[in-house]
Amino acid sequence: MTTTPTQASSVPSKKGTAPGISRIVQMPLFGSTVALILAIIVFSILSPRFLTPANFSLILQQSVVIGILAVAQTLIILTAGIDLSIGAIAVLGTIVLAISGGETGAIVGLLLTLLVCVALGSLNGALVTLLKLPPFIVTLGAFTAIVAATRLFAGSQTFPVSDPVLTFLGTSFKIGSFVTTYGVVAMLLVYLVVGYALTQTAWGKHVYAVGGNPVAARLSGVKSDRAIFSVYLVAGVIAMIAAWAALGRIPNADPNAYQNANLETITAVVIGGTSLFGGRGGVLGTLIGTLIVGVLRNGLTLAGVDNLYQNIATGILVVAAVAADQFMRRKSAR
Amino acid sequence: MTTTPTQASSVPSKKGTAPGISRIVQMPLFGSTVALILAIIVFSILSPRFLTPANFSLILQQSVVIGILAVAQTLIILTAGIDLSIGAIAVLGTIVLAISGGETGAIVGLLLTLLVCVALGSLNGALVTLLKLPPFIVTLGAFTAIVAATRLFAGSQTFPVSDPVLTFLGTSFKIGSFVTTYGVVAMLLVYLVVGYALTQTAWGKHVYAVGGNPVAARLSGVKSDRAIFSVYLVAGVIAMIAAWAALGRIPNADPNAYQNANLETITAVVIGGTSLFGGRGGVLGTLIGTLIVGVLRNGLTLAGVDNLYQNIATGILVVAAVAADQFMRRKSAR
Amino acid sequence: LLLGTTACSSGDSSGDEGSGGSGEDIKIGLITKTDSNPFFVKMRESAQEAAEENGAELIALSGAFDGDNEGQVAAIENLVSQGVQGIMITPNSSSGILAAIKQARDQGVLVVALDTATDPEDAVDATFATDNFAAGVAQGSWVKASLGDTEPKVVMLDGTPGGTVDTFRHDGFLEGMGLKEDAPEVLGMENTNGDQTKAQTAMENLLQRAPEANALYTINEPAAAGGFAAIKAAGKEDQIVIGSIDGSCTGVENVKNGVIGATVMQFPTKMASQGVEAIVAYAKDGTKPKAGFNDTGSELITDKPVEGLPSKDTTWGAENCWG
Amino acid sequence: MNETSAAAAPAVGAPAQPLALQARGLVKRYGSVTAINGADFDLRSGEVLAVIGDNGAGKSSLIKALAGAVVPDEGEIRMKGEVVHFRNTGDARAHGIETVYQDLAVIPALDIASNLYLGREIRRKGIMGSLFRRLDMPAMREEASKHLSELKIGIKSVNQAVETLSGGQRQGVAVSRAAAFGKGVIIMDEPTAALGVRESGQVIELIKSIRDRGIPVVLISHDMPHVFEVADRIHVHRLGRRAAVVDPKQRSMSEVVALMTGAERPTDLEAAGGA
Amino acid sequence: MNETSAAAAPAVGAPAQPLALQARGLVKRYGSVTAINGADFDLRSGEVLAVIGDNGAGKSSLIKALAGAVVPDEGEIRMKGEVVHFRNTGDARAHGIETVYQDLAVIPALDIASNLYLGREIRRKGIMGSLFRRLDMPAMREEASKHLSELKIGIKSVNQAVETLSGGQRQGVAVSRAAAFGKGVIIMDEPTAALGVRESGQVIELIKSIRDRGIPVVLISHDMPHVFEVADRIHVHRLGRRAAVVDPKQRSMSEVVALMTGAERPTDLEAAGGA
Ligand SMILES: Nc1ncnc2c1ncn2[C@@H]1O[C@H](COP(=O)(O)OP(=O)(O)OP(=O)(O)O)[C@@H](O)[C@H]1O
Ligand SMILES: Nc1ncnc2c1ncn2[C@@H]1O[C@H](COP(=O)(O)OP(=O)(O)OP(=O)(O)O)[C@@H](O)[C@H]1O
Ligand SMILES: [Mg+2]
Ligand SMILES: [Mg+2]
Repeated sequence: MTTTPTQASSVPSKKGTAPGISRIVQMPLFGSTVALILAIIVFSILSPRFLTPANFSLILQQSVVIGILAVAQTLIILTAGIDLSIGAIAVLGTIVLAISGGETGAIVGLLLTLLVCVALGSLNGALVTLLKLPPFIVTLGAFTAIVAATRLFAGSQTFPVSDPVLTFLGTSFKIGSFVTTYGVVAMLLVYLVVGYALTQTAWGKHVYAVGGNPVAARLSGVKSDRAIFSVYLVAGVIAMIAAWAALGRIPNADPNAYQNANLETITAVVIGGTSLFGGRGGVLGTLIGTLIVGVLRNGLTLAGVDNLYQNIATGILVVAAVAADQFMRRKSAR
Repeated sequence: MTTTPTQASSVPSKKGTAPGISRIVQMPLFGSTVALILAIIVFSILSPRFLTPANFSLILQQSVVIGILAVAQTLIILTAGIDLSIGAIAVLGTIVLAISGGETGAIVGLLLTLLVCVALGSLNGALVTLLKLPPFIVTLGAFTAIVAATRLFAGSQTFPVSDPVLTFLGTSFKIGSFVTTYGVVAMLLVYLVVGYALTQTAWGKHVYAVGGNPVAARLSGVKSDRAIFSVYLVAGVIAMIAAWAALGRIPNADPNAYQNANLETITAVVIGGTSLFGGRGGVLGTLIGTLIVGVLRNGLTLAGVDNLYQNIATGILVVAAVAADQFMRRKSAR
Repeated sequence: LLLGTTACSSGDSSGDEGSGGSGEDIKIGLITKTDSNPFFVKMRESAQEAAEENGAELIALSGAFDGDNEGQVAAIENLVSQGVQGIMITPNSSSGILAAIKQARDQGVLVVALDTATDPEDAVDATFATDNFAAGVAQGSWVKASLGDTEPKVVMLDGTPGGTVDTFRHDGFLEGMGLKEDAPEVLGMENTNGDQTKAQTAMENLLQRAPEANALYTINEPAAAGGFAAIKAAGKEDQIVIGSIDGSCTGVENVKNGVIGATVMQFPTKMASQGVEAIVAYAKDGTKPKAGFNDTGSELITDKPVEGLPSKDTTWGAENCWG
Repeated sequence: MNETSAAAAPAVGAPAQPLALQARGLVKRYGSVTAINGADFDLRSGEVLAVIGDNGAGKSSLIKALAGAVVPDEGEIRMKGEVVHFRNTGDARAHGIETVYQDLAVIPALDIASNLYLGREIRRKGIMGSLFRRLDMPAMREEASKHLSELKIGIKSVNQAVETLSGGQRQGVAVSRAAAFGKGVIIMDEPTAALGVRESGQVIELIKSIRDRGIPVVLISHDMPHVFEVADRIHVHRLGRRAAVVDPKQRSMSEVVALMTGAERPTDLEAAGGA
Repeated sequence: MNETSAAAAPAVGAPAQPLALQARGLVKRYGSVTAINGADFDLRSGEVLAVIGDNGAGKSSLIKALAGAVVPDEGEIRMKGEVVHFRNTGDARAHGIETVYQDLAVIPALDIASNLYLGREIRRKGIMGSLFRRLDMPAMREEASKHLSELKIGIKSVNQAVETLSGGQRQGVAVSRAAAFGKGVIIMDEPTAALGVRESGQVIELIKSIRDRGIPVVLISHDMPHVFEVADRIHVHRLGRRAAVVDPKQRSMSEVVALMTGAERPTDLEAAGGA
């Protein structure tokens, strides 16, 4: 495209081995997509109820909260960080939303929740950027403290909500014969917006840069601290959306909910091919990762597999999915 | 020491600012050691019962199992990996040890447990090295599968043990007026042996090399896969020791014990200054990290802080400990 | 024991008549709080046996941890999608999953609660459970009676903060002791998640802080065992009265050995088998079980009975224990 | 000692062209190592200043201080006579200082165009750019190819990730970036180290053309023929500080090398910063 | 094509010295980029062979294949006539091939001595070494200082972490390592790129002394004066393969540069691998 042929020093390969296919196979998401499709095919064979619109709608709905939180996790992992507190922030968000929404009305409640979530995300970001603390420690500390604070704040109670605005993301609607909820739409929107921001804006480039090579990013004049801080702040916003979606899904704020959210979101991110060392990956992979986990749980239940065996199977299948991904990429790449 | 002064191009600093002190302050463990000492001083003031030999003995005993497992975690993190399954392997180990020790005698039981733990560690290592899968995914899969398998294997039961060999590491003895257990001795031995191996043997250099720069390690002719595999295998051995120590502490093998071991060991490692990106750190820091966590928990209870407030305080103090470390290092270093 | 409760229904040949709308095999879902607690493991095993005797298929699911509402809701949804006729559930929080339960019932699935009631109780078709508050009262009354005139100095090894059952037992115990939540006689509380290791560490630290304690509340028997280990190490076995709840065979054994003073036995096998029978009956001809709270009972087990408090000894306990 | 040299400077540096960038008494310590040990520096407008010195003499550390990548412990930096404080590279960039670092400072996983425009991306025109902040990737790619093609380093596509490039090609990317954006001062730390004969020649031509555009260039290089071909003055760095500033027309290569290694002593004028 | 060149090779390469290392028809593809495109290679015993070529010509890829760092997709490698298969750098090392990589391959956080001895550590004598596998750090440090002092790159202490070294000092460490341990063949990929004039000169002297010890050296360099000073033969690499092998005594620098860029065509003999 840019260089003149006389001095092209890297020689284009003789197109003997179809390079189109090898390029597709090399795409970062090819492996995980294949794993997802394979899982869908296998479960369709195992259970006739699996491949129905209603069941698909179910899988999507079950993925909403973790799926949304996993976007925040992706952003933070892209900067070579990790967020152990994101689930705890969202849970506190549900409590704040349920209580304040009941007392001050839904809109003020939503704003208040946004404020709390963003404040906590920003606190993480400030500790990471200003004090240069490892994100693992910062968010672990935040996790421990927030979980305890949530329980103190909530007492031992749970808080049911009924306001239609607060449960709006649980409301279902039809597209043709496919029933789904606004929560699913919200999740897809979050993926779309963050995906756009990561690939189409300067902010996205900076997020990749600070994760990929922090020293080089700094030397290149990227405002590293600003990029990193912004990511934790955005994570707070996303946690608030997840909290709202959680009340849509279960209209009862419970301080004990979503204790595994950290591990589940990180799993979705890693299955989706984003590197824990930062700088490589993206949200589309995370969406696929989230769906793989959702499909496994739903499919195994439909196939009549008990919980303990399900766990064993899930453990093995997750490893297998990532192995398939690696295998296909390596075969064509090196 | 080696170059002639005429061509020394990096100029030794004019010893105006006492370089001895700045060198001590720069030492990687200085900050965390200070944090530990500070915590001890504060709690001694808050509670007269804190600074007693008996209470110290208690803190050590409470740290044994996590402290031992944290050594394995340190090794794996040094290679830029992470082990989410180490706790699950140790728990399975306690069950195997309790059952087989009862049926075949303690010695055979210990050997069998060693076999099981090493086999599982090696399986992790094989998946990481042969299939080049991310350690996070491999050990997460292993964790899920092993926990479920342990529960299936154990049924709903716990397995009390009484054989003095199996509970040996819980036996206490006196040094002067200080009462402690063989488990504490075993823990310190594990730290000593692994510390020696890391700093004094070729194997240790290779562990640091593959974690610090995997490509360079490979190009330098380090057998990277062998080094990485060996670390997972050693983690299996350490898990077996931890399982033995766990039966010493609580002579009742319970499939539900130590569910938070992953997070606790990783926390100890990170507080101890080992980098989650591999290649930097060591076991001495991990020991200090383990003790910091143990001192906080014990000290806060003695100070009469309620459970939930304890968690909030722990969260904040852990961050503060690492912040102190960073602060002191940065002040003198850059 | 088991046979006694299941015999009546096993006479009928299962699932052949068009009941619950279809001629398919009867499928029953069981959703416990976790798959780790021995109590729920026993419940699962009993349900499995009862289902087999009735020619039904049981799919056992659970949340991942105490409080995993999302996991339980997903389990309900997936079971309904799978086409079960009935679901037995030990709800994590008594009100958290009502919407999902309602959806299941709207689709004609019979939902019964086991072990923990929902709030309101009529959110499910029936409840088979221990009255945990009463069980807590029994533990508290026994401890108080055992202390006699000594002024109580209580420490408490709680379960998970916010858990419904945990709260009932805790409150019941204090009621039985005649104490208020913030009474000065309560010297300390620690959360143990019902885990023996955590309980031991918590008790060790509590004893450093409150060496004068003379009464110990425990959420369950593993917590009691952990607490006892710490007490024994401190040489205070004779100073502290330990009460507990559960009635597992290990627990009863511990009562016998003097590790625990008294425990309150519950009957998970009863809950499971009665739940399975209710669903099988519904699947066959649409009969619904008796609505509301069906107390499966509890029994104080101790070898040191006190006046005015009905109890059974450990021999009876060993015959009737679970796990 | 800082005081004296700072005071002496204007008298020595002033006569010829005005000073574009100036430093006095810079010090930077790393623990017990002093990488910059009271270094002075003068860059005149419109000149090519070569900085040479032994390995470990502190050349990279010096220019990092000038580029904001390292904050010196002591000393001051002036641009066009004004004292400036660079807390980070962004500050220096804002003053028009662009730098090619010895270790290149590229992001391996990002494509070439994104690397070139990192930190100064071009947004789309209109609402897509102002409101939705969408990048104008086509424009950036086109510009990037244009800049790169000047160096003729045989890069096929600016969509390639930098990590797939050869060592020399990476260096070419870093040089192009500095050349494209430097408005005030361009600093190049061994820009031709990994480059081939032809490519090196092109970088030297590029440096000349930058100077001809009126932008002063600081060139760190170990390649004496290049230095003598392009430099207007040569700053000799030794043991963490400026040992001399020499005129390449008055000194031979071997004399300069001798100065560099300390085998020969500079004249008083040279030691004071040249004429 | 591999067949013909493989068949032709012995006839061309054989006359002079015996061949130490040889390759025929090597191919290495990265996705759509072919980094090595049917490259041949001949290194004779006791010679210094320079490999030159444009940036991105595939020089580093070629020597990585020879050093076991990259496994070629096609083609064969022979040592002293025997076909060898290097699956990793350890295999090549076992055959006595030591390499200085362009990107240096050092572990930043480890000290210099540990880096030098990485993968071939010295253990203590006696039971401490055999049973307890204790390293003999004092011996390694002493040896390391000795090797490094030959290059005079001004390193204060071999206990320093490599990450605290200047670019040139790091390169010095990598060169010392290869020189110290190479027994069969030593390959250096641009070993003087970051080095100062004096240090570069020392590396060239080092190369000569290695050759004088009878060990053949492959030198990749863009520095033509160096190449012409030290090379016995020059391998010109172009577009992923060997374009010619020329005799530096028969060709001038500018002719060789012209060959490298394709501006001039090699003679038939040169194109076939030289005499
Ligand atoms: N891992 C890789 N993935 C993709 N392409 C690669 C990879 N390694 C090398 N290449 C490509 O192969 C070609 C040859 O690279 P190589 O590093 O061998 O060149 P070189 O001759 O050493 O160049 P230089 O003189 O700049 O070091 C280049 O076009 C480079 O982009
Ligand atoms: N981050 C650091 N920590 C410790 N020492 C450092 C650091 N950076 C540089 N040094 C030391 O400062 C001295 C000067 O390094 P610098 O990189 O400035 O040299 P240089 O003149 O650029 O050398 P070269 O020509 O080899 O690139 C060296 O001795 C180096 O070891
Ligand atoms: Mg330098
Ligand atoms: Mg190269």
